[in-house]
Amino acid sequence: MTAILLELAQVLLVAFLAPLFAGLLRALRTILQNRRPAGCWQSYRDLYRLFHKESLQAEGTSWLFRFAPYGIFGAFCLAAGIIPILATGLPLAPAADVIALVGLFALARVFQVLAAMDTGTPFATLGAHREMLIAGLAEPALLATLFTASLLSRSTSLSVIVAHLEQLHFALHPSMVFAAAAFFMVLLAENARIPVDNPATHLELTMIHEAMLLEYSGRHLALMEWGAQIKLVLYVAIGIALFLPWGIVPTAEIAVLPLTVPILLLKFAAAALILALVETLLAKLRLFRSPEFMATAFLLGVVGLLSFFMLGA
Amino acid sequence: MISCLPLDLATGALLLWLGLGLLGFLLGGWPALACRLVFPASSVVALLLTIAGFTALTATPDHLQLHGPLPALPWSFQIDPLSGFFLILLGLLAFAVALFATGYFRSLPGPDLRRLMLQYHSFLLGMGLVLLAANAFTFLVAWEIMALASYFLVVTEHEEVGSRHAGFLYLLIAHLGALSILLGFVILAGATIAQGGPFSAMLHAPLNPFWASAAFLLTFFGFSAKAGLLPLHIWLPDAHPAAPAPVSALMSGAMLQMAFYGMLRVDFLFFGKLALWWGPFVLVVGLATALFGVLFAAVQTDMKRLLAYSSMENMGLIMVAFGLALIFRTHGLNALAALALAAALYHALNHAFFKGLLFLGSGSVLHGAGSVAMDRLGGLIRQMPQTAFFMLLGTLAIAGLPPLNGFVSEWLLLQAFLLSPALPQSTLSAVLPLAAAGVVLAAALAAYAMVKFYGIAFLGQPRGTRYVHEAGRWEQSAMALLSLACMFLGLFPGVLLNLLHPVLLEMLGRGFAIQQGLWLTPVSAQRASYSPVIFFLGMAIALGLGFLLIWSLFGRPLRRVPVWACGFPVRTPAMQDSPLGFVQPLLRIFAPLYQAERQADDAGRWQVRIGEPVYRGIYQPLNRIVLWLSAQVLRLQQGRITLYLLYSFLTLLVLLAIWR
Amino acid sequence: MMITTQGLAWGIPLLRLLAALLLLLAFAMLAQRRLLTLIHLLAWQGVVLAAGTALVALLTGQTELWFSAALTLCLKAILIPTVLHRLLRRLQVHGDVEAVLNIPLTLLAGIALVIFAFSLAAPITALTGTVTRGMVGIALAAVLLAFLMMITRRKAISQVVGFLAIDNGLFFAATSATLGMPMIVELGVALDALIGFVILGVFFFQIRETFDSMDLQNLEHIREE
Amino acid sequence: MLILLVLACAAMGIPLLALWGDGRRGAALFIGLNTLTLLAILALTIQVLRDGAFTAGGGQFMVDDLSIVLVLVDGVVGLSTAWFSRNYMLHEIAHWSLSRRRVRLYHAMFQTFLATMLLALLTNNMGILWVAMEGATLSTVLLVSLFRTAEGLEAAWKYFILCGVGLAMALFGTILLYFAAQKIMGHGADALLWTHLAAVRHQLEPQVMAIAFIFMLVGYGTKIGLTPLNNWLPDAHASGPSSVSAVLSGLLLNVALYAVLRAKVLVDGALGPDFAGRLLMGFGLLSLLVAAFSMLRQRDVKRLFAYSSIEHMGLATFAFGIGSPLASFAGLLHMISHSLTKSSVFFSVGQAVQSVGSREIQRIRGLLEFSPFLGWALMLAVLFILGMPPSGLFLSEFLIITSTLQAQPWLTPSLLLGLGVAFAGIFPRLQGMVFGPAPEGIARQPVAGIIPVFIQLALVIVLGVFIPWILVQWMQHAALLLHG
Repeated sequence: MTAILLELAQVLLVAFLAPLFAGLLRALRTILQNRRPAGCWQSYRDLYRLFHKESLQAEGTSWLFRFAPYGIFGAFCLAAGIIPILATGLPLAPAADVIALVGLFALARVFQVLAAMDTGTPFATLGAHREMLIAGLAEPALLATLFTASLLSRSTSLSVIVAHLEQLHFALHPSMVFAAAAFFMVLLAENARIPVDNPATHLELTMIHEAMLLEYSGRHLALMEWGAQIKLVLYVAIGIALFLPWGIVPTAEIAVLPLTVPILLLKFAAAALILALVETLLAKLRLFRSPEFMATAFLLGVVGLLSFFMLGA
Repeated sequence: MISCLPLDLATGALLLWLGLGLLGFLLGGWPALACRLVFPASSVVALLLTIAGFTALTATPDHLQLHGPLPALPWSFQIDPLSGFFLILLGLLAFAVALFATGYFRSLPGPDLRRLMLQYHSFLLGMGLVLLAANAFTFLVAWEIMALASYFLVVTEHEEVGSRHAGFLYLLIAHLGALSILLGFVILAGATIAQGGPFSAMLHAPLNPFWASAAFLLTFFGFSAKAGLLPLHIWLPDAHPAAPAPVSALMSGAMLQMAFYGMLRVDFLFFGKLALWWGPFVLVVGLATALFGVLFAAVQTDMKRLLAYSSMENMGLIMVAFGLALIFRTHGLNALAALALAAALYHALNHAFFKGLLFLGSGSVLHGAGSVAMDRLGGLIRQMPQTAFFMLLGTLAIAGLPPLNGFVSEWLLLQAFLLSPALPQSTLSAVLPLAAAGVVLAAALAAYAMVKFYGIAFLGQPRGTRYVHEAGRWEQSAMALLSLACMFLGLFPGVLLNLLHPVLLEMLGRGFAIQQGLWLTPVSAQRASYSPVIFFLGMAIALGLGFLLIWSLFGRPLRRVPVWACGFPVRTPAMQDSPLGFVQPLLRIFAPLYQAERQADDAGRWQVRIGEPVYRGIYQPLNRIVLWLSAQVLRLQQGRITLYLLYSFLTLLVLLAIWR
Repeated sequence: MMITTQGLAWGIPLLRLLAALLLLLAFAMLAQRRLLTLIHLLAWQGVVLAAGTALVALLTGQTELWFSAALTLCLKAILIPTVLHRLLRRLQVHGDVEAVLNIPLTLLAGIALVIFAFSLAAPITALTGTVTRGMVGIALAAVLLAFLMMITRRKAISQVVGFLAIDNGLFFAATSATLGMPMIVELGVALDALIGFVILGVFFFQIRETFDSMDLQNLEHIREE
Repeated sequence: MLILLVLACAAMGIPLLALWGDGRRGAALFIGLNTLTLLAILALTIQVLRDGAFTAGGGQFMVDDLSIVLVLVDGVVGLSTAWFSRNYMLHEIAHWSLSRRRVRLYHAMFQTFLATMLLALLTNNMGILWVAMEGATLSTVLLVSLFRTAEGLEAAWKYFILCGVGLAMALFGTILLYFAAQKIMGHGADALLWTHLAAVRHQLEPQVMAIAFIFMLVGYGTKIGLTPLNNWLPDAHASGPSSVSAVLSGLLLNVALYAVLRAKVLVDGALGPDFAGRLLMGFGLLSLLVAAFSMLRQRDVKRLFAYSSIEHMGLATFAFGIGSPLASFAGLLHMISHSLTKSSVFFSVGQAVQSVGSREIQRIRGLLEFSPFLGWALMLAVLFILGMPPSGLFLSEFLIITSTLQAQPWLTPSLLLGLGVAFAGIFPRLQGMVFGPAPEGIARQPVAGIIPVFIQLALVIVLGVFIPWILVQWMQHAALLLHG
């Protein structure tokens, strides 16, 4: 019973704190760029406004166009239920291991891309195929890193991995270091961050993720944005779970939860800071540099795998 | 008595198919009647075959011998769990395809129809016989019948030079393949080959390493010629599109798997001891094929060609799993081998379903929109909604996305890969995860290719097709069935895995833990678990709740408006991505592989032509060499009689001199 | 075969002499440029052949050999040469036979052939009876020489002559080496030779009327390119 | 005495046809005679069935398990050729405006040829065998040059000279054989009787026998069409009437091979199996490869299939060279299936050529469109020739390859190379002829002419699916006989 409650709690927490994380990230970035931030709660305001706006459906678009936002949102909510963020061994966790999780993200992506192609506008399709390319190269890298972790812990179930990694005293295995680097690059790419994509751009020709949303408006757009924010949080959560797992407690012992949650929040804040730093320091790559970026990530992941076998850890 | 039921049932079904073929040939005069009568009947027969397959999984293996061409050379048949599984595959696919054909060939003129019916059913017959054959001779005859029948189906539109060329290439490679399979069998069967090389005599044939490897290579060559593995795939992308859609579905979904069946039987049952390098060899070939196939699938502009290349990719994945199974088997890790093998078999069945579905769908597109050239299609989802829906399911399935079936087999495969540390050989176990990464890359690119497939053809605005009409009842029912099958295999993997158990037992002496309930835990719940149903429900609930919530809170009717398109004033279909434009990044990244050359057509538009590197690299030089040789040989015929006399004279003298 | 001792005394050397003559004639044909002479030589070969057969008949006392000797004389020494002669005149084929290979080289090749033939036949002759010692070798040599002649000549008629010369060689082998083949076989062979010769005659006229020349170049059009 | 009856049936046709062999009457007579012959042959078969091999005519004639099979094939192919030649010649006569004399010549010579074939198979005397072969050559020379075209003349001339010389060599071989036989059996008529020779074959003088066999191989090999002695074959096949090409490929080559086999048995006795076996394997493989490669550039359809005949005879020769009972069996089966199939090929090709009016493969198109029967006849016949099941050729090739891999594993690759190249050479051309749109100006031919094709192909299928037990028995005995 408690487990199910915890499950729900985690999902809702992620869902409703995701905008906050996004807002925090944006605020930090503006501060780092010596501009005045609009405050952490801006994302909530945006969503609220969008939800109350009328949403339009472009002519000649099919049911896919309308279905996609909900589908994507649903997918991410499910993911939020599976990844051990607050605690390991949640009831939903066994339903999908890391591989299935990656599959889930892929599913969401495919729906987004199809929805974009449904509109049949030049920019949307442009964004669509760029997205597919980036994803196509990012996915192997992501799985390579996850494989490193699961080879280390002889399991592909994320919560088992976390539980196992927590046991290890010295967690910074060389393989995991490489994996962490690779994972970070993938995170940037998958969440349309600089240097691969720029979430704040207004120049269609350079867009990837934004280009696919051009035809959306009102609640649909809101869902899409929200979904993206959740996705970012989820990725960060996975990163935390894999590389700084301490403080994620087994479901059994919820008692310590009040202690761990603040740690968790700290971790997220730190992640936001790092992201903001990176986005400020790096410049966006040309589109055709991004494959090289991905390739580097992939290679790092592979090196991680190899070093696991070579160094036995 | 019960025990010999499946074989009787199967042979009976095959005979019925033959009869239906002849019936169709006779009824050719009344096309409408023939269509309505023969194809549904044939689908019923397919069901019989499926039942036979199911019973065969549990029944004891069973033999049947008929008097052959020579007393010592019988026609002999057998049925065992392995053939049972593939019979199920064949039967289910043939069932759906026949339903589809009922509607699809409605409008075919009599003479063509009668030919087609005969060849179609002899094709099915050939495949069935391949699965039932119990000695080398029967097997090869069945194999060639299968090849011939499918050849005739490939050249159905024999007015086009293209399809003739495709047919020739196909039959040539198939023939060479058959010859080398024959050689392999001869080596395996040894002296018993004179009795037709009974498979029972080949079981764990004692061979010295050299001959064992020779037999392995020969059979592998022969079967991969049919499976379309690199570099023998050359016929595949031409032959599959040339055939009518139902036939393409069968060729791609079932015939390729016959090759896989052959490999399984030979490599797992006939070889007592496997050489170390076989498994890695197969795995590498498979991986290369998968990547090559998907990269070329992505850049096709013809729906059926794209699907053909994607078949290559899927065969590649199956081969990877197969190779992995071989590796584990070689090191005596039969449990792990069972997992890999299960992945392979699972994927084989999946591929039969979703590839069949997609080929049938493209057939309805051909009928409905009059073309399968993607640069003339677009926005079909509006005029043919049902077809579009089924195709969407097929696309998601083949893209390996949860909770559909394609994902399950890939998941199993990756699980098997992650067990590689169990291998004693450290280098091998270190390299295998890289192969896993390669598999993932192939899968991701496959998603790319298939999204293109669906998006370009069914979404966006029409690129020039008018007067599109939806597929007929028969077609729709067939596609619905196949997509249901995809859903089922995706949601309830446990069912199939339990069915696979006897097959694995036969091949490896052990299966893996019986799956119960909604959970898929091939090794242990700790190790890895996946529950598609819960997965699906969870997503559905989240989706539904979200929808209800948002609708109730902010629900307002949508307003239909013209597309904004960033306020761009003009908007023509040509502004969407073209089939090649969609994959332009790939063209750019893998430029050396594609050898793409751009040239302006008479309308002044740029046309990009993709080269086939294997064809240029291997087949053309080979062709040149052979032709040169023949030119040299023909110099013997100079026309001068004195010269000819000189030949005889010298022959005589040389022989006499040698003898002395 | 029983052969009387005085027969051995003078008969065998005579047979050997005839064999040598045959070989000599074969060489002469190989060396000969003019068609007419070629035909004469062929006729002489026929005579020698007949003589040889008759001699063997005399020595071994087989009556049917007398018959075949007579047959040979009529056919090979008289009938065929005369017909060829007539054909030659009828078809106005005259002038020399231009050889592919020049004569001295041809002769050298011929000598090499003879040596080869003898060395080949040596083991056989070693185990033959006294009578036919060496005959096989000579017959073989004659055959090969005639073959060589066919190869080196460029006119249809000369090839026919070569063909007939081969036939002579064979016939010599049949009679002198094996002291006569079974009668039916001899008859059959003779019959075939006759028919073949008739057909040749027909051919000449056809070739003549189609190409109005007896040169072999006209018969070298069918070829692979 | 049935042997003599068979020969009489065949022989009496010659004068009859020479007298009344023109017009429809001639054709009918021709068919009738061959029907008669076939009946006689069937009677003979039954007798052999009843009391095995036997000799007749004072041992001069002989029929055993080896010859009876080929005799049967001769009868069948002879009859179907006669049937085919009826319609075929009607058209040719009109086309070349052949005189009545010429038609009589055609029929008479054809009958002579068939008769000599039977004689060659049924005689027990190696000398008579030679005579029969020579007779066959002479008769077919006239058939090849039947149309008196420049091409025909040239082909016939080459055929005549090359085979004449070849057979001369064979005669020399025969003489040497007799020479060797004399030593044991003394001087006399029966020193050339095969049965007698076979009885004493172990005592025959090895050196003589070796030379004799070489001469016979070169001689009869010229007629089998073994490379490099095969140069007459494509020309003769191409320029003669298709009916003649059919029997050349279907019967003549077989009988020539038969002669070599008879000689092989004897020489094997004298020298052991290796000597002859190696020669046959070498020649067979060479012919197979050279012919296969020659097909890749053919423009003339009849030449194409002439080369294919060389290829198949090469394969059969190779099989006999291996020498194991299984291989010899396969070779025999291959001979039979080949002569049935190849004659069918030439029938259909003949009709196609008549319809289109050209032998160029390029010009022959769309047979399926303008005459489905013809198209399918050609398609099936050629597929069978390519060794596709369920034809007897598939079975024989299966057996040949298997026995090769057991006896001479290192030769199998070249064997497969040959088969593959042959496929690549023939098949695309077949497609071009059968498929596609039909050209203009087609002279449709009556379907009746190619009925025999389907009958013969049915027989070939029988050979591939279920061979009658008696045939199997005969061929097995023959194989053992050849094995010595």
